[in-house]
Amino acid sequence: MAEITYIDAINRTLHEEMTRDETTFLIGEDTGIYGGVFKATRGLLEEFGPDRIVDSPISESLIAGMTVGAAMVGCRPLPEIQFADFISPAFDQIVQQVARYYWRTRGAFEMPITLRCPYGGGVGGGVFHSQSNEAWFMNTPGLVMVAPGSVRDAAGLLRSAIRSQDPVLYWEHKKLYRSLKDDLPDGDETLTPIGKAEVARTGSHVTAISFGYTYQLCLEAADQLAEDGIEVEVIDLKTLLPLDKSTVIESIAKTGKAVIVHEAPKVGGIGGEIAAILAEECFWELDAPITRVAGYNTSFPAARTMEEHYMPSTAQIAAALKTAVET
Amino acid sequence: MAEITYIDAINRTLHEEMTRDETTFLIGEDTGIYGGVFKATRGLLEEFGPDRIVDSPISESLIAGMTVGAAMVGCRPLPEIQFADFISPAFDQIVQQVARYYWRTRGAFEMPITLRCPYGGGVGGGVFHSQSNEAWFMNTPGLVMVAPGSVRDAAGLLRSAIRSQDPVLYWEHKKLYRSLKDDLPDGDETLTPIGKAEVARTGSHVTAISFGYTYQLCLEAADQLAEDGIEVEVIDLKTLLPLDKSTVIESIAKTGKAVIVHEAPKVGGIGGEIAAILAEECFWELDAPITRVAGYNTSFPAARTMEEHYMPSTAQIAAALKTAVET
Amino acid sequence: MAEEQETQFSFPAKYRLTGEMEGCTDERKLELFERLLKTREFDARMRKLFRQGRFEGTFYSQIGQEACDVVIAYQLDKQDFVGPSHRDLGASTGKGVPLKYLTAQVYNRVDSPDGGRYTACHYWHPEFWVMNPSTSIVMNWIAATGAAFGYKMLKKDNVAVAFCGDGATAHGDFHEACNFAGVHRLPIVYVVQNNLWAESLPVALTTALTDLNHRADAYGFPGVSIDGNDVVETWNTTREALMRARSGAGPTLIEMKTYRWHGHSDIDPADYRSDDEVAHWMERDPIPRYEQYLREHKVLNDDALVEVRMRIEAEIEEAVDFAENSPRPAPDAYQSHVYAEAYPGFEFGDRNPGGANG
Amino acid sequence: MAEEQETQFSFPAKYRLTGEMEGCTDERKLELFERLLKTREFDARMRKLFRQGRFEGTFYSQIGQEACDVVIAYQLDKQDFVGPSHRDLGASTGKGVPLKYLTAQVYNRVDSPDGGRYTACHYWHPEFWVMNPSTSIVMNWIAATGAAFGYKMLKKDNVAVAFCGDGATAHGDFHEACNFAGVHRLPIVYVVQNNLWAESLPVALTTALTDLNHRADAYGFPGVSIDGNDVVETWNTTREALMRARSGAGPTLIEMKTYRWHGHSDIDPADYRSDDEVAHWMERDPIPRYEQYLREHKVLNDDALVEVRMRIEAEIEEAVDFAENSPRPAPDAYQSHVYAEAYPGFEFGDRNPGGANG
Ligand SMILES: Cc1ncc(C[n+]2csc(CCOP(=O)(O)OP(=O)(O)O)c2C)c(N)n1
Ligand SMILES: Cc1ncc(C[n+]2csc(CCOP(=O)(O)OP(=O)(O)O)c2C)c(N)n1
Ligand SMILES: [Mg+2]
Ligand SMILES: [Mg+2]
Repeated sequence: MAEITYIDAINRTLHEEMTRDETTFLIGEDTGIYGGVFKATRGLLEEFGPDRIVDSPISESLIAGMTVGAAMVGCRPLPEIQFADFISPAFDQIVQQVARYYWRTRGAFEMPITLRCPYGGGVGGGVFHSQSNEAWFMNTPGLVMVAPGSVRDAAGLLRSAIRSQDPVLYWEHKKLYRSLKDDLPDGDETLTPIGKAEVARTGSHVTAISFGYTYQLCLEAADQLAEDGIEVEVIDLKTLLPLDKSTVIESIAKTGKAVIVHEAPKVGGIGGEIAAILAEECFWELDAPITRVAGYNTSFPAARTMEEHYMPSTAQIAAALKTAVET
Repeated sequence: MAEITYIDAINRTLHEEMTRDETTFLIGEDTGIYGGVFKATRGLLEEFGPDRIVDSPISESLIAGMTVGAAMVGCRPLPEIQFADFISPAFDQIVQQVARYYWRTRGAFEMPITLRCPYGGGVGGGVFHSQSNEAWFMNTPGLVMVAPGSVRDAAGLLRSAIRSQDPVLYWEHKKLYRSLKDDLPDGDETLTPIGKAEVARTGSHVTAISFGYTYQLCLEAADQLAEDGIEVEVIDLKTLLPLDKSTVIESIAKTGKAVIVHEAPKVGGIGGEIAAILAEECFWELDAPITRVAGYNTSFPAARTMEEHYMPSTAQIAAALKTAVET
Repeated sequence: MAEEQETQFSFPAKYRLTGEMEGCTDERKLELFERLLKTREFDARMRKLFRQGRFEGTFYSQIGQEACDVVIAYQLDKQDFVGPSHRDLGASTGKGVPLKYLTAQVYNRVDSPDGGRYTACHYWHPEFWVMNPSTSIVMNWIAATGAAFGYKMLKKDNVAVAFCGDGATAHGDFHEACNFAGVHRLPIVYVVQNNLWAESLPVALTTALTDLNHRADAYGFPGVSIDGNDVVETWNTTREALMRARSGAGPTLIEMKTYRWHGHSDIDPADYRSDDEVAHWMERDPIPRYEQYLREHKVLNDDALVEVRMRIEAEIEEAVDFAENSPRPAPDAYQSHVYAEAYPGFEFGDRNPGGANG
Repeated sequence: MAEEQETQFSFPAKYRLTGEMEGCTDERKLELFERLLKTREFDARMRKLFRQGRFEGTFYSQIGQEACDVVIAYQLDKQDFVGPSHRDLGASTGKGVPLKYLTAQVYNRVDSPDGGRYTACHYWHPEFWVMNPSTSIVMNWIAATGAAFGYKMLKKDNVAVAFCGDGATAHGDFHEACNFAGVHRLPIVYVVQNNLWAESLPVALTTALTDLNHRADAYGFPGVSIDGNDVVETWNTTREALMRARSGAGPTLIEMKTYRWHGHSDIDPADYRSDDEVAHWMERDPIPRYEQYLREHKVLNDDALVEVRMRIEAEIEEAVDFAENSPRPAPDAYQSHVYAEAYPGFEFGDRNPGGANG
C-alpha cells in the first residue's frame, strides 16, 4: 500500500485495464511518445505499442468520432482530449454520434467508450487551458459524465467507465493531478459505481454539493465551519450525468439547505440542473434559498491576480454555507 | 398593414436590414440560389448579389467562424445554420471564438454577428432535423440568444440582433414558420429590446415561463384554464441569454408558482437555470415546487406516433399549471 | 415494349461500355445487374408511394447514381463495414439487405432495424454491417475510418467503405478522416459521388477543383476520378481499391462522376438546374449501358431480363406489403436504449407527475 | 568576437544564400535584418527571463523559425490582416509592433493589449492588425479567411496572411478555410511552418505527405514548398504570393521547412528528438545565412551590425522594464467587456451576496 497521486492513479488504472482487455486502445494528442502532456499516459506506448497507443494528429473531431466505428467492430476505445478546452471541436461527434448511436440503432451497437478530459483552472493557463466545460454536455441523453474528486475515485471511476458499455466523459481536474495524494492499495480493483453520489461527510445544518476540485474545497470549508459548530454535509457527486437525485434529495430532507459549488460560470452551469431538481422534487424540505457558488460569468483570465480571483475559494464556500445556515 | 407569417417577417426584416446597412452579408447553405430550405432568404440573392449572399460549402465551422475576421475588418455578418441540428460542427467557433473575442481583446473588436438557427420539432424530421439545442450555449458568457415566439418578435428581435454590437444566436422555430400569422405594419421598424422578457398575459395564480413554440402552447393552455377560473400569467422570455431575471422574479412575487416550459430534454435544459434563479433569488415568494414541462430525456424520434408523444402539448402544460395551482 | 427498347438503344455510342470486368464471372455480372435494377425499381416505387402520401417525411431519390454504390457494395464480404450517407440506397441493396427492412425504414415502422425511431430513408442494417448513416453530413466518413482502424488493430481481414457526396467533401470531418487514414494506411475505400449538386449548391461553389480525386493529393494516397455511370470502369476501379485496402496498402479515394435525376429530396423541384443538364445525364443512365454490355457479352437476353424483372417486382411488392402491414411504433417506443447500463437517477421524464401523462 | 565569427562562418557552403531579393532596396534589406535579429534576441531574452522566474505561465520559443513570419509580415501594409498562431512572435515583430506590448503580453500585465487577461505569449496588437491568436489550433486560419472575405466584400485593397504549423494542417478547420478561400479566390496567403514536430508528434504522424504544399492541391490554388530558413527564397516566394492575393488571383499556400530549436514550450525537454537533428537545423540558422548574404552584397558591415545590435538591445531593455513596471491587473479586471451592449439581467456574479466578496 502506497500513497499515490490522482494522476498516478489514472495512469495505473489505464495500465491495468489495458492489460486486462486487449480490445482497448488509447488515442489522443501526445499520449504516446510523450506520455501525455501531464504524463497521465506515461509508459503505455512502451507497454502496448503503437497499434494500441495512438499519437493522433491534431484532429479532435476524429479522435472522438472514430471511436464509434471502432466500437462497432469490437474495440473498447479510450480517447483523450488534451485539454478540456479543446473538446469543442469534438462536440459534434460526441453529442450527435457517440452519445446517440446506441439509441439510434435501438441497441444494436453499444458504445463502450471512455473519453478522458483534463479540465479546470488554477494552473496559470489562461482561457484555453482552464475551462470547466461539463455543462455543455448536460442536455445530452445517452452520455455519461463522471468527475472524480479523490484519488480512489480517479482509479475507481476510471475503471468503471472503461468497463461500462456506455460512452463516458471522464473529467479529471488538472489542479488535483499532483496536489491530491492518497493510499491506493496495490492490486486494488475497486469499481466506484457510476450513477451514485456519496455523502462524503455527514452533517445536519447544510449540504454542500460539489465534485472534483471544488469538492475538496467543500471538505476544507466544512472543516473550518466545524470549529464554529456548523455541521456541513458534503456530497461528492462523482457522476454528473445521469445525476444521482436521491442521494441529494435525502440530504436536503435532513439539512433543508443546499449550497452547490462548481468552477464553471454560474449561468448555465450544472448547478442549475441540481437546483432545479431540488426546487421541483424536495421543495417542501427546503428552508432556505438554494445557493450556487460558481465561476464568474466571464471567460477564464490568464494573469495570476485575476485567476486567483476567478477560482472559487474555500473562504467563499464557507461564507455561503454559513449564510445558508444563518438564514 | 397585412397579415404575414413568422417566416415572412424574418425574410422581410433581412431585406430591410441588408438594404439599410451595406456592410451586412449573409452566408449559409442553400441560402442564395435556393432562397433557403425554408425560403427564409428568398429574393435576397437577386437583390444583393452573390458578394453579399453567399451560398456556402457544407462547412458549418467556417460559416460561423469566418464571421469573426469579417467583423474585425468592418462587416456585419449574418450567418445561417440550415438546421439547428447542424450547429454542433460550428460549436467550437461559436463558443470559443465568436462569443469570447470581444472579451479576449478587451473590447478592441466588437462582434456584431447574428447567427440564425432554425430549430425545433414537430415537422417530421427525426433526430437530425428536430433538435432544440439552445441549452448547449447557456454556459457561454459573451453570447446572446434570442428566440422569438411571435411574428412581431420574429421581426423585432431579428432587427435588434442585427443592429446589436454583440454576437446573437437567433433561434427561429420551424413549426411557427407558417403556422403563425399576424399583422406587421409595412415599414414597421420595431426593435424588440434584447434582454427583456415580456409578461404576455397577466394572471395571479401561476406563472408559465417559456419562449418560441411552447410559449404559444402556454398561451393556449392559459386560455383553456381561464374557463376554469384559473388565471395564468404567461411570460415570453424572448431573450434566453442573458436572461431577464427581474421580470420573472416579479411575476413569481405575485403568483408564487412557476411552471417552466421548453421542448429540449428536461435534464440540462435551460429550464434548470431559470428554476435555479428562482430558487436562489425569490425563494421566499415561492409557495409550490417549480415544475418543468420539457422534452423527454431521449433523442428526438422520427415516426409520427412517437414525435407527437415527444412534443410537449397544451394539455400537458395545462395539467402542470393546474397541479401547481392546486398545490 | 417501349421501356425495354429504351433501355437498349437510348444512349449515344460514346457511352457504350467496353473492356473486361476483371475477375467477374458471368453469373456475378448478372446478379450485379439484378441488384442495380432492383435499386432503381425500388427507388422509383418509393417515389411513387411518397407522392401518393403512403408514408410521411420525405424521400431522397438515388436514381441515376446506382452504380456508384451498388457495384462496390456488391463486392464486399458480409463483415466488411459500410458507412453510407443519406442517399445511399445502393449501399444496402448492393450488399444484399432484404428490401423489406428498407421499406420498413422508409415507412418508419416497427420492423425497421431501429423500430421507426431513426430517420426515414436512412437505410442500414446491423447484421449486414451497413451502419446507420448520419444525416449529419460526412459523420459516417469518420465512423467508417474508425471501423477500418478497428479492423486493423484487431487484426481482422475486413475493410471499410465510406460514401459521400461532392458537397460533403468541404466538411472538416472529411479532412480529418482522410488524413488519419492516410497516416495509418487504413483498409478503407472512400467513394465520393460527385453528382454536381449539393442540394442547390453547384459543385463549383463547393470546390475550386474540377476533379475531386485531387482531394486525395492532400493525404498521400491515390485518388482517381471515373465515370460513375460506367459499371465496367466502376467495377475495375473499386475492385482494385478494395484489393489495395485488403492487402494493407492503404486507402483509395474514388471520385465517381454521376448525377441524381431528381431533386435533392422529393419535395425539391430542383429548378436550379437546366433541363438540358438533366437530359444529358439521363442519356448516360448506368443501367441500360450495363444492360447492353451484358447483352453484347451474351450474359443477358430478353428471357433472362423478364425473369429478373419478375423477381424484383415480387420482392418489392412483398417489401411494400411488409412495411404497410408493419405497425406504427407505439408512441413511447423511443423511450428505450438511451443507456446500455442502468443508473438510479436516470428517468425518461414524466410531464405530469401524479396526473395522466401523454 | 566569437559570436560574430560564428554568425559568419558556421554553416556549410550549401546553405549559402544566392539570388536576388526582388524589389527590395538595400535599406529595406537591412531593416528586415534588424527585425529578424530583434525577433531572435527578444525571444532569447524572454527564455532567460522565464528561467529566472520573472514571469508566470510558460513560453513558446520561436527561435529558428524567424524568417517564416518576419519576412512576409514585414512586407505588409499596416491595414493588412495577420492571423498568427501560438508561436508567431515574428508576425508581430515583422509588422513592427513595438516590443513593449509584447513583453507586457508575456508578463500578462496591464499594459498588454488585453490588459493581461489573454494568454501570455500570444502576441497581437489591434492597431497593427495582428489578431489576437487563438490558442485553439488553426482557429486563426478561419478568422483570417473571414477577414480576407471581408476585404473582398468591402472592396478594400488589403490582404490577409495566416500562419500555422505542420500539426495544425490536420485539423478540420484548416480544410474548411482553405477550401472556401479557393472557391472565392480570396486575397490571402497561407503559411504553414513545417518544423517537423507538433509538440511531440513527428510530422509523419500528422500526414502521409512529405511536402505539405500538396495540401493545396485539394483546393485548386497553388502550393509551394520552400526552405523557410532561406530569407531570399522566402522573400521572393511570399512577395509573389502577396502580389497574387492583391491582384485578385486568389490564395497561395506556402510550406516553409523550418525548425524550432527549443522545446514546444520552455517546460518541454524535447527529448523525443535527436541531438543530431537539432544540430543539423542549427547549421541552417536563417539569421547568419542572411547576414552573410547582406555582407556579400555590401549591405551590412561590422559597424552597421554594432549599431543594429545596440538599437535592438536598447529596445529590448526598455520593453522589459516597461513590462516589469507595468502593474499586475487588478484581481477583478477581467470583469469587463463580456458584452458590448448592456443587458438588465447580466451580472458578472457575486459569490457571497451580502457578505464580503473576493
Ligand atoms: C452537417 C450538415 N450540414 C448540412 C446538412 C444538410 N444537407 C443534407 S444533404 C446536403 C447536401 C449534400 O450534398 P452532397 O454531399 O453533394 O450529397 P448529395 O445530396 O448530392 O448526394 C445538405 C447541405 C446536413 N445534413 N449535415
Ligand atoms: C484544437 C487544439 N488542440 C490541441 C492543442 C494543443 N496544442 C498546442 S500547440 C500543439 C502543437 C502544434 O503543432 P504545430 O501546428 O506543428 O505548431 P508548432 O507548435 O510546431 O509551431 C498542440 C497539439 C491546441 N492548442 N488546440
Ligand atoms: Mg452532391
Ligand atoms: Mg510544428
